[in-house]
Amino acid sequence: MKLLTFILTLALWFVFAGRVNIEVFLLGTIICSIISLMLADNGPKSVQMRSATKDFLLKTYYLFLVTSAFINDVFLSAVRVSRHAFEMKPSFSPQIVKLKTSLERKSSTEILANFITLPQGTLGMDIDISNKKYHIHWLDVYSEDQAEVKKAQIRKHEKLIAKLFD
Amino acid sequence: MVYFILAIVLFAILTFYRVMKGPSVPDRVAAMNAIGVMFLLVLVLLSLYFDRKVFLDVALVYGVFLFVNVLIMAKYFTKPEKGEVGD
Amino acid sequence: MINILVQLFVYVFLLTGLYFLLSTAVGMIRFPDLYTRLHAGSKCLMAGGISVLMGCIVMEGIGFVSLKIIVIIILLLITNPVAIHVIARLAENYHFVPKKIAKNELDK
Amino acid sequence: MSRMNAMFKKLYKLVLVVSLAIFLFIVFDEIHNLDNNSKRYLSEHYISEGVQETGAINIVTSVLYDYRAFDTLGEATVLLTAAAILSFLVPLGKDKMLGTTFTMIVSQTTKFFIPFLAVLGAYLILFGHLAPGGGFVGGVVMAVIPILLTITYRVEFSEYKFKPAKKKLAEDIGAIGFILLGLVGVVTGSNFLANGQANFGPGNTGELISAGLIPFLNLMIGIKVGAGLAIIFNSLIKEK
Amino acid sequence: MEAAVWLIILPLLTAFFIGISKLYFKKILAPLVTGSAIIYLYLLILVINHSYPPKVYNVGAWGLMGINLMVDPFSAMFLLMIAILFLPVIIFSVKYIKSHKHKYFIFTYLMTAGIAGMVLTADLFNLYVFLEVSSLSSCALVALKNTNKGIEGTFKYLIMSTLGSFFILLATILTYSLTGTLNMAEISLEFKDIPFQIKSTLMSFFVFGYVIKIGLIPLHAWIPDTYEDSPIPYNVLSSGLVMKSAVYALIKVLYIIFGIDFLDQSGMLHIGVFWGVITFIVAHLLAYQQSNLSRLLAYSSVAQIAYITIGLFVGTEGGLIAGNFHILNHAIMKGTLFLVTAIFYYSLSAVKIEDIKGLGYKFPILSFIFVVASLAIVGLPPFNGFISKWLIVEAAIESGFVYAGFFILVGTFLSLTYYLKVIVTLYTKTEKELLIVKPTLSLRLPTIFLGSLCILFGIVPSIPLSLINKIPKFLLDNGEYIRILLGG
Amino acid sequence: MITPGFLYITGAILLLLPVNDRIKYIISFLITAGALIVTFYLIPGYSFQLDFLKFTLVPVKVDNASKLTGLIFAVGGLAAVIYSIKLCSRFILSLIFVFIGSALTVVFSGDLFTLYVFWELMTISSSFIIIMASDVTKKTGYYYCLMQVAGGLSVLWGTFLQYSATGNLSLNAIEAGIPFFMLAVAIKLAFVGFHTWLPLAYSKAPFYVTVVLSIYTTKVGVYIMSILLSGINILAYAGLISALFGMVMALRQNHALKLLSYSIIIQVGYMIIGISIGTEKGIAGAIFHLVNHILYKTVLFMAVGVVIYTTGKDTLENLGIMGRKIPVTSIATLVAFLGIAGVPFFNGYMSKSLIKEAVQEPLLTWGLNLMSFGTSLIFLKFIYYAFFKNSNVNLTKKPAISMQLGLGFLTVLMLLIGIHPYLLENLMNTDLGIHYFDKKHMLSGIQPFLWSIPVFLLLKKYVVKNYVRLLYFDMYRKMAKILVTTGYQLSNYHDGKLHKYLLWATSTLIILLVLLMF
Amino acid sequence: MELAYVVVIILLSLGMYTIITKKNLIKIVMGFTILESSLILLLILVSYKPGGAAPILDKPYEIVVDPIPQALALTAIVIGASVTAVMLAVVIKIYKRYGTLNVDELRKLRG
Amino acid sequence: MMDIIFNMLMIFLVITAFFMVFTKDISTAVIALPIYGAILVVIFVILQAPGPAIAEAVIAAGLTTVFFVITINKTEY
Repeated sequence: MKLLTFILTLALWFVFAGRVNIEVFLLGTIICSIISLMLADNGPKSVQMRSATKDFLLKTYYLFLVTSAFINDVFLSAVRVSRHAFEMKPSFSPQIVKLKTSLERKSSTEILANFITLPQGTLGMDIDISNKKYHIHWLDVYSEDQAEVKKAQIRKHEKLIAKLFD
Repeated sequence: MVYFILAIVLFAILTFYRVMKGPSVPDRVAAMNAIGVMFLLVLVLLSLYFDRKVFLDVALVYGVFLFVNVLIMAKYFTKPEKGEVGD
Repeated sequence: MINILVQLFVYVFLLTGLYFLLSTAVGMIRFPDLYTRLHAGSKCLMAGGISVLMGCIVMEGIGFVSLKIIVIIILLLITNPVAIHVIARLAENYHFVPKKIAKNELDK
Repeated sequence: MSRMNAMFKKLYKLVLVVSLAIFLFIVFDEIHNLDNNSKRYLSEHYISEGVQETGAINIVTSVLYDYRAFDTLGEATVLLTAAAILSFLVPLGKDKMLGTTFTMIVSQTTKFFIPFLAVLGAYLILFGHLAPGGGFVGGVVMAVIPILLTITYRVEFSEYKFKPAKKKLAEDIGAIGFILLGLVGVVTGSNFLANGQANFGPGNTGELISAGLIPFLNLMIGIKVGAGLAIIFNSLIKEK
Repeated sequence: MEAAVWLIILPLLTAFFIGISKLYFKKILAPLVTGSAIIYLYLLILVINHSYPPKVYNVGAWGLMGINLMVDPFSAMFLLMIAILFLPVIIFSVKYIKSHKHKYFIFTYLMTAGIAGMVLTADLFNLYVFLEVSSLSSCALVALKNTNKGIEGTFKYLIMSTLGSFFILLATILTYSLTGTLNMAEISLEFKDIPFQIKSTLMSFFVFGYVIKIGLIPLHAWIPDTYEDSPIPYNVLSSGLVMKSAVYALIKVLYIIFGIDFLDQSGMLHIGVFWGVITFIVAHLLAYQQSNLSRLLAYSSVAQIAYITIGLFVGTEGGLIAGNFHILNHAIMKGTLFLVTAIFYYSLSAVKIEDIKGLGYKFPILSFIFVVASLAIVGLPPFNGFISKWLIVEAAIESGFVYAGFFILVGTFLSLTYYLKVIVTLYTKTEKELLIVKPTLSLRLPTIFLGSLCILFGIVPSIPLSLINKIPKFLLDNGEYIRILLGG
Repeated sequence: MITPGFLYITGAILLLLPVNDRIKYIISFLITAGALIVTFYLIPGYSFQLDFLKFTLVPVKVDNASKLTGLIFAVGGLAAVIYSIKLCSRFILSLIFVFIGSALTVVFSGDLFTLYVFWELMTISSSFIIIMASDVTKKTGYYYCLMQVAGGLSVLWGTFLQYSATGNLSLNAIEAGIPFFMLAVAIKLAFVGFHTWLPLAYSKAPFYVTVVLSIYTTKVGVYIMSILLSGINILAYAGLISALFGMVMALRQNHALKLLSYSIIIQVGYMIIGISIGTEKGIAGAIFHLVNHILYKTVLFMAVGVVIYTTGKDTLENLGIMGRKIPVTSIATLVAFLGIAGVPFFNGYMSKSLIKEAVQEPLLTWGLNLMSFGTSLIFLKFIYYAFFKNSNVNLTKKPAISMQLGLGFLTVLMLLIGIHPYLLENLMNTDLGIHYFDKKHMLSGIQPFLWSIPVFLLLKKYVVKNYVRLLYFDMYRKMAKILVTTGYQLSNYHDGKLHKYLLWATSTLIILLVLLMF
Repeated sequence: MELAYVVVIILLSLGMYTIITKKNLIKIVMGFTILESSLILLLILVSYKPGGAAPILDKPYEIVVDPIPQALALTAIVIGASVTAVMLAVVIKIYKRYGTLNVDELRKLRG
Repeated sequence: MMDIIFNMLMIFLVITAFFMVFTKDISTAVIALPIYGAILVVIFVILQAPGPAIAEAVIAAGLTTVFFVITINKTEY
């Protein structure tokens, strides 16, 4: 993962530098190696080296899927929330729902939490780490059936993430 | 382009109402976060408006510090507000 | 031709962004309690921000500026949920009670 | 009676402030009426010749680190003083602070965040002569790393990761390095903090490695500021 | 003129090296500090020797583009003051300071660097920066003992001095926006066309900002607070150098930038003299009320600085010479008094005036020096304070401020009342057994050195006056200064 | 150039060195005797110039009057040092040397700067002698020092006025700032109204200190007055009033030292009258009276000192030990008494008759007669206690030989002058053309003394009485109280509130802006 | 941009008002922050020229704003931040020792 | 057009400053502080001063707030 950090930081460095030439590359190499050596054990352990090399294309595909789903959901839920905002009388009925997840890795649970927070009118309030349980504040849940439906949506995301990171 | 900036600034001023009114500290922090993001957008738009790419750095750094601000406020505002001393 | 198309895209993106940002502001003002406000502050804000930045990307075309804006988008995507989450944690610390609490389903 | 007195006092203060404002207004108005834009020959010189003379595109940086580098030395000294003050106000025992306990979401994000923050800081420091920013801002961004560690974990972890002694050493080395780089000018037969005038700069203007000593001065200030602000922050956190 | 810039760099380097040495080799402190101070003394003497004719040093070799340092007789006089005070205080502090020793020396050196920078620089903004360096490190030294009173005094000092700094900065910015340059000589050339009203407002900001740091009444209130519970060797430097450096900056700004003609026109001279008179009368009356020795000396400092102000604001050649001589003398006399007080504190932690009862018989030589210094500060012959006060009064009468001269004598009488009170207490025998830590030679030697200077400069005032006599030419006619700075 | 004043100051520095008693004696004797010899051989008209700052100073300038004054000061110094050498510590002895030296320098000074410097040096050294002498004199020393410094500062202010008016510092003619010089001299001379320090200091201080102080302090004032302020006729009446006041006060004292102190005021009154007449005779009379007064008053103080030394107290009752038990002292006292009373063939007579000769106005003549009469009356009281009243006080220790030596030396001089009054005229190189042992003079001189004896016998009940209530009113203490109260109020305003300070600061800013802009 | 100067004046006066009236120590420090920022704003306003470009000359510009006040502003910002940090540390110290944030209760030093 | 934005921002700045000063609660005032800083940053960018803008973003909108928050945490309770 040090390598991964190195690659990512170097990419970021080039983006920042806004130019590609040998000086920038050399300096970037030095700096990024220092940074990754010093700080990488705090860095992301999300992707294992082996899996990164093995099915790289597949992973990229999943990543694209996840990202698109994510942005899609963001926009959808934003539309919903904004509709609520412009209603004459706001008609939502917020509730707190608890959800158990089957993800194992810490980083994937975290990504899922991000997923929960942004799309779908939900808001991750708390995570119970030992039980892998999310406390979710849900914007518009009118009945329990709806809650189940929405949970199923989250499960879908969960599966995607599991494929990608677990 | 300028109109967009103007609009975003207006929205920021609107959101500032929540900072002034907000009954509790988390409300205010949330509104602060929203205003911060809006200003970040304003910064990006301004850098495009002036056609100076170096201004983007300002936005980037500001984004980082907005995050830090929210984190530290959330971490260390731990009690409901008390009245000001004296005055 | 393609210029006009790009302009159109830009305006669409930016106007969408403005719409979301406006809804953020209005939602921030109108919504009754903290958590609902946080909904406005997270989703609408993110959507608005992303669409505005996308508009910028489209406007700039491909180049280092766009890459930088993408970096900003990623930054927002990473930090903003965390920020909202953290504010929610803070609210919990203040012992806020959401307006309506559903029955706890998993405890059945 | 005492309320009347207090009222009067408040009114008096208000009158004072308002009269100060009126005076300032008069002065600003008069200054505005003067046509004094023609007098900026110094800045015109900087703008027209600065890039050739110093090799830095960012004229602010070239002013800050070349023409008026002595000011920067003083500024760095002020910061060092502040850091030193805060570090001696710290008692030996540690203070307990109330605070929200964060979930691991935050810590994961922070972990993910930190290397990129470091890159950002390095970029700001090293591209100080080409882009806005420079040593000071870059240093602060660097200093955010221990701050984030302190927030998400604890002071102890942050201090385990970045030892206070190391930070102090870095701060002093940054300050000494600034002076030593300044003395390079003296060694080569020019004056203290001479750079552009002494023609140090390798590389072409606008490239990364250019502008002579300015990037190195930036680096020193960056190290110093980063370490100093980290010291200040941790001291404030620990302070009893 | 390489030495001029070394005057600023050396203390900075020393301070940073002390910071490093604290981490790795702790025992090196005393030799490091003393050695650096000795080298510094050598450099100071070098610079003072070559101070006439004045010289300009370009930092960064930018000429008028960048920052210039200038050694003129006025700054040479201040360097002389640093040379006299610095080494004794450092030697004294090596033994005296017990807690936070490293920090103490770091801050002392930083403060010295700031003062040297203020004294040498010819750039308005650089002046502000170094002012900030010196005042912030001086705040730190106030807080060093970490007691309740010390912290409170630090806070008051910080607030007041920051307020002053803000107004100085404001005036600097406005000056820049008016003239487009920060070089003092060029500013003073440009200022000839600026309307009167703007100039007078700018001047009042400058005056306000610096006077807060000087501490004339009613802006003095923080001074005794900072003196009360701070390490006493710092008080020596504070009353000797920090307050004086603000005086220096004020005088330099007023006389060089605005010029004596404008000062006369706008009535600043009259205001200054009147302000000084009010200040020392009130300060003397207040000083009589104090029971804390440091506080008493602090109020006395306020009063003495008022004398200096009168001398410098009289606006004639004699006045400038007198004021400058009194600056030097006050540094020496107050330094002696504070050092003796410090030894009393060191030996038996005497803070109040009653605590030093009977010490006149236990420490005969030190008490004798205390008496000499306090008589000198009162202004009685044949000590140095008398000569400078004589010169001040003479200058004041010569230029028509007869009331100022008269009140200076009244002030002398008032100051005698409280100093004599202390002296009488010093020589009152007591029955109670005193716990005494014998002061070592390194504590006594600097004190005796400064005390003997009191007598020496009183009997042979021509030694410093030969340096000081060159000052008025530069201040009264700013054309000279401008010529040297622009031409050199 | 060796002048006596600098010789003394050198001696003071030498005495500060760690030496043992023997060397101390030797140094003291050498210095004092040397100073006397040097003074004796000073040539009138000699002056010495020195460049200091931008002035040309004249630290030494000898003329007839100053030579005579200096001579008697040197004599007094010799006697006093011999008298007190056994008693005082080395540090105080050194201070005494500084004091005597500066007094001598003042006498020989040729410009106002030197005059002021050594005037203040006298003040400082004498104050410190008083402060350090014993435990009970701290407050007295404080008071004394403040009064004297006030006087010194008015000299300084007068000097400044004079300098700014004339442009030089020469000592001869005062044109500007006369009131301030008057104030200074008045304080030094203990004029009525300014006299409060004198009895206080002289009675509280140890007797050997009082001896030294009484020789110089007021006399220097007289000398300076004779140079600077001669010929102001109106002052004569002031002197008269002062003397009469001193007389009344002296009659009401129970303590010998206080009695002597008040009698100084009377004697100074003579000198003031002499000086303010301004004629050659008047001034010469004043100077001669100064000489004589130093002689007999010192002897009297020394005698009282011996009494104090031997018995431990200075009430008048204790004087009863005179007569048989301390013969040398008794004889000296008698001689001094006769001198002070103005009896012919004793020294006081000559100067008194000289002054009387110079006075033209009848009122002043009568005043002078009254003063002589009062003096006699007072000292009759003294003598009565010393010789006629039976007392049963015993000696606790024997008087030291050095004390008696000093006493005897002065007594001899006194007798010499009394018998041969032209000695002083010769020393001063003047011929006033007066036959002292004329019948007329002798008659007018002895009359007050003779009158005083029956009056004393008649009013013995009132004169010899133990006064309990003393007339004592000090307006300076009241003034000081006002100052201290003001300071206290000011100090109360500084109550530590930061806001108050900030408010002051802001107000100052606005005031400054207003002042400078309009 | 005349409004900007008025804003500077308003902010400066507001800062002064805060410092001299507010009793809370933190408010006072905040007043200093406002005061300082007003000065920095003034500096930037001084540097501005209508139609000018930022002083980063990656390609030639016709009008460039004045770089010196910007450099001064940077220095001033840093100094202000350091002073603010020190002030806050002292405020904490005072609170720990005096148990109050009210300025009027800091009255151990008087006379 | 830019002038209008600029003036609006100025007014916003003044409003924020007044709010900071006159609000009773300190934590509210501290929350307003980064907004104040952000407005300043935008103003600086409009005034073509990216260097001070970035420094202001770092200091006023960043570290100063952090310091204030810590101070409040340490003092209010």
